[in-house]
Amino acid sequence: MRYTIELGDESVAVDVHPVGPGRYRVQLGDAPARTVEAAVEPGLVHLLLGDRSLSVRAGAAPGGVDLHAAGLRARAGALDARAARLKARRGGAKGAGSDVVRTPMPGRVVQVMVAEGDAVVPGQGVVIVEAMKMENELRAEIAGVVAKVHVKADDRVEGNADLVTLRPAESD
Amino acid sequence: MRYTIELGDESVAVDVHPVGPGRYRVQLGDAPARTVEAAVEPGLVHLLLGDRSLSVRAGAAPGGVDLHAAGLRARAGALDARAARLKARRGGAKGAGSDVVRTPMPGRVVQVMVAEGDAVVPGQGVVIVEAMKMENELRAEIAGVVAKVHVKADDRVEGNADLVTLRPAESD
Amino acid sequence: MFERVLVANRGEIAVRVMRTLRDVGATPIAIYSEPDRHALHVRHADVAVCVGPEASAQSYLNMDAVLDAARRTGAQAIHPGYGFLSENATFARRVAEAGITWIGPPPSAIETMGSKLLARRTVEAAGVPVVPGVSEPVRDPDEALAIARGVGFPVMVKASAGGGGKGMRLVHDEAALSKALDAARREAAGAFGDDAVYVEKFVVEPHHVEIQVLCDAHGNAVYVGERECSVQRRHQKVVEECPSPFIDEDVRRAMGEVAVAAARACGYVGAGTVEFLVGGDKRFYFLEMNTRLQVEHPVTELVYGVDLVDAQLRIAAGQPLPFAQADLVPRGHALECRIYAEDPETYLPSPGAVTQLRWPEGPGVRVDAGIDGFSVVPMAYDPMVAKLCTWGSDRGQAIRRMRRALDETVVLGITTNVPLHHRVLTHPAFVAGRYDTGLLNTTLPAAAAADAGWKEAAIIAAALTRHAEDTARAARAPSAGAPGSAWLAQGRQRQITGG
Amino acid sequence: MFERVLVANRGEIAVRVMRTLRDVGATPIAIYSEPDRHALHVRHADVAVCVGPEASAQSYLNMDAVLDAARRTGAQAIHPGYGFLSENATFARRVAEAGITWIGPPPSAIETMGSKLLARRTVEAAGVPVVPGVSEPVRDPDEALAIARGVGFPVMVKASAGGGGKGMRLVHDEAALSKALDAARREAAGAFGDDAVYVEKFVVEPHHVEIQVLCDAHGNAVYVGERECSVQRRHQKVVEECPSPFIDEDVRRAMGEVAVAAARACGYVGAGTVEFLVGGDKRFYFLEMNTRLQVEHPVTELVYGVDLVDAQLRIAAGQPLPFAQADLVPRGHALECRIYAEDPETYLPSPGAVTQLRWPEGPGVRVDAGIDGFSVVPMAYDPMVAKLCTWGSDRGQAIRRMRRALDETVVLGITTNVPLHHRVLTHPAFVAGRYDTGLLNTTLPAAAAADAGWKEAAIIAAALTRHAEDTARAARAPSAGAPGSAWLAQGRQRQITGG
Repeated sequence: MRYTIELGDESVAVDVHPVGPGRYRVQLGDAPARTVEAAVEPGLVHLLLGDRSLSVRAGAAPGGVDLHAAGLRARAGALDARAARLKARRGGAKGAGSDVVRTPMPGRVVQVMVAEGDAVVPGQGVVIVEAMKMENELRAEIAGVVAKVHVKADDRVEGNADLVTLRPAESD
Repeated sequence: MRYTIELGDESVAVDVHPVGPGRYRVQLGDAPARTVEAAVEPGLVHLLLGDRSLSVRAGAAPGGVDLHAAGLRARAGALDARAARLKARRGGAKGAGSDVVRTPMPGRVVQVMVAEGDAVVPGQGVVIVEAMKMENELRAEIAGVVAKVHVKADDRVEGNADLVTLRPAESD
Repeated sequence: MFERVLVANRGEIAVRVMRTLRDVGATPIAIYSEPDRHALHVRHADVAVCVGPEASAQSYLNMDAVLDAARRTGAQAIHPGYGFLSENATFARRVAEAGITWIGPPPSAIETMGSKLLARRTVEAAGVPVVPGVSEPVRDPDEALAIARGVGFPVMVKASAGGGGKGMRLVHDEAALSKALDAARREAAGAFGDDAVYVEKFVVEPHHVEIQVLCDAHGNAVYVGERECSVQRRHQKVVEECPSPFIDEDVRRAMGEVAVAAARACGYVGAGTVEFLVGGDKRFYFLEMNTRLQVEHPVTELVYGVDLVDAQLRIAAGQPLPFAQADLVPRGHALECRIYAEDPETYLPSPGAVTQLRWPEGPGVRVDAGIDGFSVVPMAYDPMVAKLCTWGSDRGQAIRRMRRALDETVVLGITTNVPLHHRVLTHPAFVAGRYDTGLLNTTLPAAAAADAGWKEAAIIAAALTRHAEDTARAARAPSAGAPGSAWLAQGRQRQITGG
Repeated sequence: MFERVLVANRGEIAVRVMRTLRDVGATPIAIYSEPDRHALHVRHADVAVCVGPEASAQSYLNMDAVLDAARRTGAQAIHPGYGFLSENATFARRVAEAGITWIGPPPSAIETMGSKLLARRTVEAAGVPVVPGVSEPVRDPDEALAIARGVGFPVMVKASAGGGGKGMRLVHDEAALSKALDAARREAAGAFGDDAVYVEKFVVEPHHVEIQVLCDAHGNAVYVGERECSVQRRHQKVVEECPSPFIDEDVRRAMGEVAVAAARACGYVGAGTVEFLVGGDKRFYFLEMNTRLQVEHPVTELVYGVDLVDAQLRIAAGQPLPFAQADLVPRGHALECRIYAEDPETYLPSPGAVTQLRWPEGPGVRVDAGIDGFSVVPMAYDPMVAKLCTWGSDRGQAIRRMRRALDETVVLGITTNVPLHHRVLTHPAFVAGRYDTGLLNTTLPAAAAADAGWKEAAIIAAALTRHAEDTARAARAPSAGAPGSAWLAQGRQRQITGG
């Protein structure tokens, strides 16, 4: 089986072939295939790679797998071969910042600091959302003009909700 | 839905009807039906029964559910209505002790202390099984005569394996 | 002692108080808002009463509902924890009027210390040094500006009823003052129902050091050492330690005696904390007194070998303090890392369902958690989900044990500030014990880069997890197993097939 | 200090040693038998080497394989834990010959103290009191009978190379002697590869009290208090405490000084334990010296504020002891409950897969576990899966905290002795601190009967679990969720739909 794993900026093709109980041939990209002894349970993967012992905790996450290893955390997108091809066809290049300011967490809108037509600079606060008893200023990632404000004061918003859409200042 | 729950010597019919998110009408036997607020997850059931807060941890176990509540442990058999009827038809009366001496855990037979034809009394050791670095003497539960010895010294045995079958001394 | 005690709080502090209640043989009674009905603190209680919907004002701050719950369940006493109603004199009074013991100081002491201005006047009269340049609540931006110009920028805008960093803003220049006043007022109104704020001089390179005091109803009062709380983000404490690496034995004694004097000045009974600002010259100024248990109380417990909640219960039951000043001898060093459900870089909160959880174990580790692997962290309440403490025979061992404890900690599903703690605990200034409240504004060490081996492991783990899922889906024919097993086996569908 | 240390052990002690290795900045290296390849101790290490199949003799006791593993991974030192090769002088010698540091006493001290007979002769010569009536290994039942008649029944049959209760039998009369000899010989041969046994007088109502000693390579030696280990089943310790509720300050000092004399008599360097039998008259007799870390070492660590593994590492690295006798001041009281995978009534072992696990948290609790929620407990090794310790400012608080800790503990899948601990901790004799090694042979308090409410809760929980399974099965259409999520969601298929 071939999977495409996206970790940070990298995208790696991984071939997985079970070769015995708790034993797999694993090939990452063009590197030589290796035999791995692994315990794979919901929540834990323990790997014996040569003399190295590596434990990775895994949790379900939107669009992939939350991983925790050696005190570090990462989110991996896991695609099977077909999904990877589809995604590649659609093109995956990301811009330098989003033209939509979103709230990462649910909360209550305390204040909208911009109006449609306002010019904003990167890092400028546009909306204050209160969550977990703290006010959090959400900021523009790019320079531009406010095209649309999606919320008003006292609105309850869900995590990942759009707050403000910007028209980029210049898209070269 | 009706389930029959066996806990210790008791067997209780339980009717369960979801009446809302995390809310159930539950009726135990002939007692009046009650509304229970419950979180039901693999491994945990938390109940709000009136003002009482009751947490029960649950684990998969052969033939039922291992339960842990308030420092106490129990194994519950859970049958649906059809299985309960079948079991009732087969008859469920248990004797005062088993005529087969079994090992509850896997291990290695160290010594067989009886031979076929030997008379045994309740509590008499019949086989020694070593497991987890300790010798464990397994005992007859009833008085009788050894009908069959299933193992010999140095055998590896699985958990719940038959060691010795007895012919009860008198079955009045 | 009490047989039934209601804990008027939620999260880790409710769980922590309930543990000591069990230790003294008392039955813990929980209250909960609707979305908290299956929260960990409710599961730790034998008796639990719903006090209202999600909004704190209608549930955890709803005095009528909390008092009703206490009466209905036969509670003999109420422990308020920290936050919520813990520093509300009206509530303390109503508890007493209902014939229930209030596990906290007298309402009059809460009132005196609850108003920062009255507190300052009271302790000043008792000869306790205070921060220069403070005054009455400001009425408008102009008045604030006049005060700020008087003491000189930078200044601190603070909520009169405040605490815990809420309603607090550091202002560097005149231009920023008006906006800061608005924000502080809004936060103060939301958090305390009182938007009064005042302006004081901001001491540069300040240390936040606080003294734990205990006073019984028989006139005995002791100080139980200090806590260094200078690692702060957004004016909220992140890492605390005992003893402070900054002060010495003489300063400790002087601060302790002043703290006891401050407590006596307001007729204090119970456990309380006197907070000081300490300058680089080791001169210290009274900041405020928190008339309740502090989040960071465990570091004191670890170093002084006392249970402060147990002491609170004894004092509330009218017993004399079980120890004298001379009995309180510090041993070793303790650290606390507050685990917040928030992004370690942006400090944005991260509520949600916990999908994987593991707390550290072993020598020198103490965990006080408000969540377990079955928890959902709601967005309506404080983001602190647990406190991680370590003890060591010296500061170095406590730090190294904390790094190990953080390494062992796994929380998935929500984002936590564990990586921030890692960076603090490897910061040269922190390791050297030479830091002030500006630490988190300085450049922290970069997060340890994952070496190639770990990255490879993460990629393989993701692929194997996906593969296991595909295999399990293919095999998902109804099993012939025992009834009840399939659901439960989901919690543990073993794939360890070797051996 | 060392940078890479191999831990030649498994289970909780390997994990515990690795924690201190991380605390001193050393990389822990694990060894494992084939079925242990994904065991917790392997997951706690960065480097791990397979040393053979399941049978200990071919893996954890396989000196060649363990030494190869150490060489191959560049280990500078080997920590043997307890059990396995920890008291094997040949191995200690071979480690040193391989140019690797042995974290343990000199082979000659292991040899002297490893032979109970030689040990007794050595310490007797140093003026240490010994149990009356002991002699050479017995050759046959007749010789044993003669000795037993000489000292009078009851007598103890003990393995010469023994320890940990293995190869030990209490014999009340002549009729039982022969069978007991056979069983003890078999167990001794299996456990130690040596079937020599001897017979000694059994002291009636004895206390088992042991002294922790630490000796460095520079001639410094201290005792670190005592541990009371009289709660035993099958001659194996179950609950330990520090300090002993039975002895007083004078006896403690006398025993401590004798213990140091015993250690000096064999040229001891490292951490060791001198075990004594103490009679009702508080006279004490040398039993044996364990030339390694003890299972119950954490109670000493909690009361004396030291890390004994850290001390072992320092001593092995040639450093002087970091403390003098006068620095070792006890504070409060600590208890340890050994969590065995065994039936609490029959003591029959219970290996298997853990399906649910929760360890206690909060004030005064320390957990040293060898398993987590992903573990399988193999049948080939010792049944101890964890140690639960509590500390309290006095014995009563330590006991109450332990009861709470036991209440919070959940282990499903395997059977544990947690209920036995509950009964010990509520036993009036134990609570009063008046018990001897016969405690577990007396009638224990009945297990607390589940009240009707809890029984009802268990029944409802079983039905709701079954119902959730039926509902989940019905809904098991392939979800439109993200790839990878279904498998992981099995670990956490939430049913909390309220709020």
